[in-house]
Amino acid sequence: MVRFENVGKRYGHGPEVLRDLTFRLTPGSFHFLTGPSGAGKTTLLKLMYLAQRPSRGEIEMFGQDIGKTRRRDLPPFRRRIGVVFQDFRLLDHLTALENVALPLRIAGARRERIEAHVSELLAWVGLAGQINARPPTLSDGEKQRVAIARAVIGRPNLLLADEPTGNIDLAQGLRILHLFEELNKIGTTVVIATHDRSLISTFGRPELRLGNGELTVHKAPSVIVDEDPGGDAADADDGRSA
Amino acid sequence: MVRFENVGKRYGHGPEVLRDLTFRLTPGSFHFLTGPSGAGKTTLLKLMYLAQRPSRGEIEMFGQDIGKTRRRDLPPFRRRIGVVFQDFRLLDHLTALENVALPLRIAGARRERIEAHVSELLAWVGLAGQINARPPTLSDGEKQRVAIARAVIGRPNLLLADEPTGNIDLAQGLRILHLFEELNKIGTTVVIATHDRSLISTFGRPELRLGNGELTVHKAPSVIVDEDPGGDAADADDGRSA
Amino acid sequence: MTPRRAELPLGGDATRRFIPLIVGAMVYLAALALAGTFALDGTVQQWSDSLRGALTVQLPGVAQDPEGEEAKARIDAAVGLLLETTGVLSASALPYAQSQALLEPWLGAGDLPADLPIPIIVDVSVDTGARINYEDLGQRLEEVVPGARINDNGVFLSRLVTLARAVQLVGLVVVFIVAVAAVSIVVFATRAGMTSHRDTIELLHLIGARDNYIARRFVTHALSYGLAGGLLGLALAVVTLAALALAARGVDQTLLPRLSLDLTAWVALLCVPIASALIAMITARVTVLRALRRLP
Amino acid sequence: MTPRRAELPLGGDATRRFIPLIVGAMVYLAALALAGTFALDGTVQQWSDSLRGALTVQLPGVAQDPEGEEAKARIDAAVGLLLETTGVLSASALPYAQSQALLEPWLGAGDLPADLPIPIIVDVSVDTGARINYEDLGQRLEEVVPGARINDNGVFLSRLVTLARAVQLVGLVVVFIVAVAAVSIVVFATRAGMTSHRDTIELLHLIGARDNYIARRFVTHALSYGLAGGLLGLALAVVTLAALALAARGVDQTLLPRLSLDLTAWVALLCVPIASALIAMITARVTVLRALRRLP
Ligand SMILES: Nc1ncnc2c1ncn2[C@@H]1O[C@H](COP(=O)(O)OP(=O)(O)OP(=O)(O)O)[C@@H](O)[C@H]1O
Ligand SMILES: Nc1ncnc2c1ncn2[C@@H]1O[C@H](COP(=O)(O)OP(=O)(O)OP(=O)(O)O)[C@@H](O)[C@H]1O
Ligand SMILES: [Mg+2]
Ligand SMILES: [Mg+2]
Repeated sequence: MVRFENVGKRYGHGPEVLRDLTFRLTPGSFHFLTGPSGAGKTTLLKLMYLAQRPSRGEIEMFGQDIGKTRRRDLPPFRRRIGVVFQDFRLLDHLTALENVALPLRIAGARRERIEAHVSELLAWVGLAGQINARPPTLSDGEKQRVAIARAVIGRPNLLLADEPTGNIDLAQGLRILHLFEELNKIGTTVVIATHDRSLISTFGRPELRLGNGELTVHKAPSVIVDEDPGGDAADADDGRSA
Repeated sequence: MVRFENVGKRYGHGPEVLRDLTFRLTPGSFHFLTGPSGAGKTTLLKLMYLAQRPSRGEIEMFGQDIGKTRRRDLPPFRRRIGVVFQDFRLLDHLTALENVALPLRIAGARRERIEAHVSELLAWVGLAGQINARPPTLSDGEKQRVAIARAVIGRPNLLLADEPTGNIDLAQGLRILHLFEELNKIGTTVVIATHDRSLISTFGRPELRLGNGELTVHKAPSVIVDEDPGGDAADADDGRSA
Repeated sequence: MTPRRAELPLGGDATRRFIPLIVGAMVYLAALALAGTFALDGTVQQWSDSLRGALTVQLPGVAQDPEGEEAKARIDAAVGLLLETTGVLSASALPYAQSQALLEPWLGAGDLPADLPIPIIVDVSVDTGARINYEDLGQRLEEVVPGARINDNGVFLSRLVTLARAVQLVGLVVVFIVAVAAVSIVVFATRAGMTSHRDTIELLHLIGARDNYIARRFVTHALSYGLAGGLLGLALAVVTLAALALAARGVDQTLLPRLSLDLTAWVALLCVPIASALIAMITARVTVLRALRRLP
Repeated sequence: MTPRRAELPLGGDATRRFIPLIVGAMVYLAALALAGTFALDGTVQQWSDSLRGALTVQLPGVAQDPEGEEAKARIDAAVGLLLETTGVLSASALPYAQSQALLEPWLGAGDLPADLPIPIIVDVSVDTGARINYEDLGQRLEEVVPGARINDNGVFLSRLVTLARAVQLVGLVVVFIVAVAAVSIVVFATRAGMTSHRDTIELLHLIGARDNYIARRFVTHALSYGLAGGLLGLALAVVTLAALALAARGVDQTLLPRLSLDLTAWVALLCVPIASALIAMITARVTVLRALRRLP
């Protein structure tokens, strides 16, 4: 699903934010990503959702070496990844429904199918009454839930969430995490960056911990930190990879 | 300092988000503002930092009826209020230092005085190494701390913070809250909207709780919820009001 | 110490490069149109002046007795008719010697044979405003003096004046349209600047900046590109006009516009970039302040 | 069911109102300049054609024997000299009857007295490209045939052609500058649109939209305002040209440009809005795709 090998990332001429990351995420795994502020959690997620290219090393997504993939072949990969951005990134001129429907629209789905599906999901995250509201008229917690709905609507193979519960209270946060677990059960690989220790302890999932640019794994049944970079990675491949 | 009387707020033709709020904040008080997502916390803060006008009722800030104040007389009031916005609102083209210096610059302070003062504060929030970094190159926790520094740099009479620790871990969150307490000790009135119950329990300050558009106070030695709107409000006035 | 950087980085990329260019183009076009209008003005004045004497009527001459009774009778009949016509201010025959002189280019100087019927030329001055029906007049003249002909040079010239005035009007329309376009561009650039810096503007407003403080940046920015574009456009226009003046050397004659501009015209041209700078500045200020007033 | 709304709401306020206006102004100016250039073209052609026969040399006539030996000698001397001059293509004297006819407007039809020295007219055709020194030629002619004069109508006309060509060149420069301004405007509008929707564009990119998908909105938007502005400008231009044609009625003569345009000119004018739409479209597409290529 995801394989990093000796990946390093620096911005411009700055210091390396991430150093020699080598790990694999097997399909259907569920991880928390933690680390102090500025440790590189968002940077790592950006590498995974193809918003940044690594400075060095090799990243394999869905069985394909991203470094060797041409720019115009990347969009199909991006469509298989759902992202909850730390700053939501909703489109202010579209309604909540239209925002959530966006990934389906870009993938060219039929409109009728979209509508029902999207409404249902918005109801699930507690926004049944705000289907036609625009983001500027939503509270931050509401925005965050719209962003979450948009990330999961396309049943992505990989779900990346950056601090998805930073603006909502614990009860609602748990509800969202249960939604992620449901997705995970039907095969989606999930990575959630968070500061919220109570969330981590409640769900008891393995934790990828970033610190000083390096990654350590805690309680990690489904992640393999690969000390031997030459190891066979085929077992980590997603059967559905294009 | 702050006095609300029968204040109601609705957006456009929507329902009333806030209903009949009547309360006073005495100078030098310290409150948490809580309530479920969408309860109106941000809306209440916006009324206080003069980004929204109430639909009805009367708001008095620094001893002056805001509803009767002309638009062009508002800027001096705004300069006495420090705000940590939920979405940071940093200027991407300015460095961290320049961002933090902005309130001083607008108030027309001398440049030399600004520099030293700002660098010191940035060091305090743990950003000594990122004084000349621009917001797009900062992690979200770092951005949040720049936003906090900008809110407190002018030693405001009133400090309003909207979820100021949503993107930083508990240790750093506590550090920030201690900074707020320091300011509070030298006279700043503080209101902090947050979901983080561990923060609230650690600091044991009174809690303004919003729900169904109404405000209730819990453990509130320094706030007076005024059941009798005709009550004398003079005692709540800030001595320094312009 | 870092240099003091602007809160509103308006000189960004697109504005810095394109707006002065566009404003320059507008100023160039306005300057050319103005110059054309001014150049025509001098000529039209000249034409109008010469129009007063340009209408001539030609009567058949009397061969052996060019200044006798017969010739006088013809002159009196024609002049009488002409003076009755509304729009005709005066009419009088040229002395014989002058009519003779008019033939010199054709027949050479020297004694003409006495049996040559030198035509009689009647000089008519008309009110340039009056719309005289020349065909009708010609017929009536033919009735009183058979063989009389109206020399329609004046008719031609009066129509030419109408046309030149129309061209001048088009020149002014062009100046007006260019001004409208320039204002639109400034409004658009200012709005675009405000849109792309809406977050910055809102923040500055929220932390207590006055409208004037925010508007000032937009205004100085507009002033600078208005002036830069204006000077660019004027420089181009001056080059073009100089080239035209060079090409026109030697053509400065009867019919064609004098292409050398007088002082007024040059002063007007110099005003164009100043006008563009002022227009840009004022437009930007109005646009920004109006938009800011929407904030609480 | 809500209607399908665009992800990129480009028709926002400022663009919707101002850009078509500005593009319209550009198209108007380009159309006028083009029309002027075309109108001049016809006239210049006419002038150039007439230039070939427009140079005439006038020799003093022989009074009693206009077609005798003496006249022949003068003609031969003058024609010989002319044919030796570089730039002169041909030279021949008009028959006596034709020279006589030329005087009719002045002297009326009818028998002229035999002792009138009707001048001899030599028709000269010159290479319009050659720069003939007419003063020098005049002096040399005077030497071989005393009293010979060059009719400098042709000189005047050839300078007029130079001037007209210069004006046409300015017309083309104007069209070019207007085109540059129009392209700048489109680039600026597109950039401004991209800046104010940078977040939207980045998001669309991140969730897997292709560059073409994003560019398409900008392209159709540019096409629409390019076309709208183009039609507006063309309509204005047609009205202006019609007004000018009205004013020019009756002036359509020898020297002045024919202001009625021919078919080619009309077709060219109709192409202007199409060109503006295409320019807008292509410029927008190039601008957007180039900017998008910077995203990973
Ligand atoms: N575009 C960039 N250019 C330069 N430096 C950057 C850029 N983005 C991030 N950084 C730096 O890289 C480091 C890691 O940033 P990142 O956003 O990945 O941290 P994070 O773990 O997500 O932190 P947080 O919990 O605060 O969101 C930070 O020190 C930050 O300043
Ligand atoms: N500009 C607006 N126009 C219309 N409705 C709005 C606007 N801003 C907020 N609302 C609505 O008002 C309600 C309260 O919003 P507010 O942002 O004050 O909530 P909050 O308590 O801050 O929530 P959160 O904890 O999620 O930030 C929400 O239901 C929201 O949809
Ligand atoms: Mg982060
Ligand atoms: Mg809020």
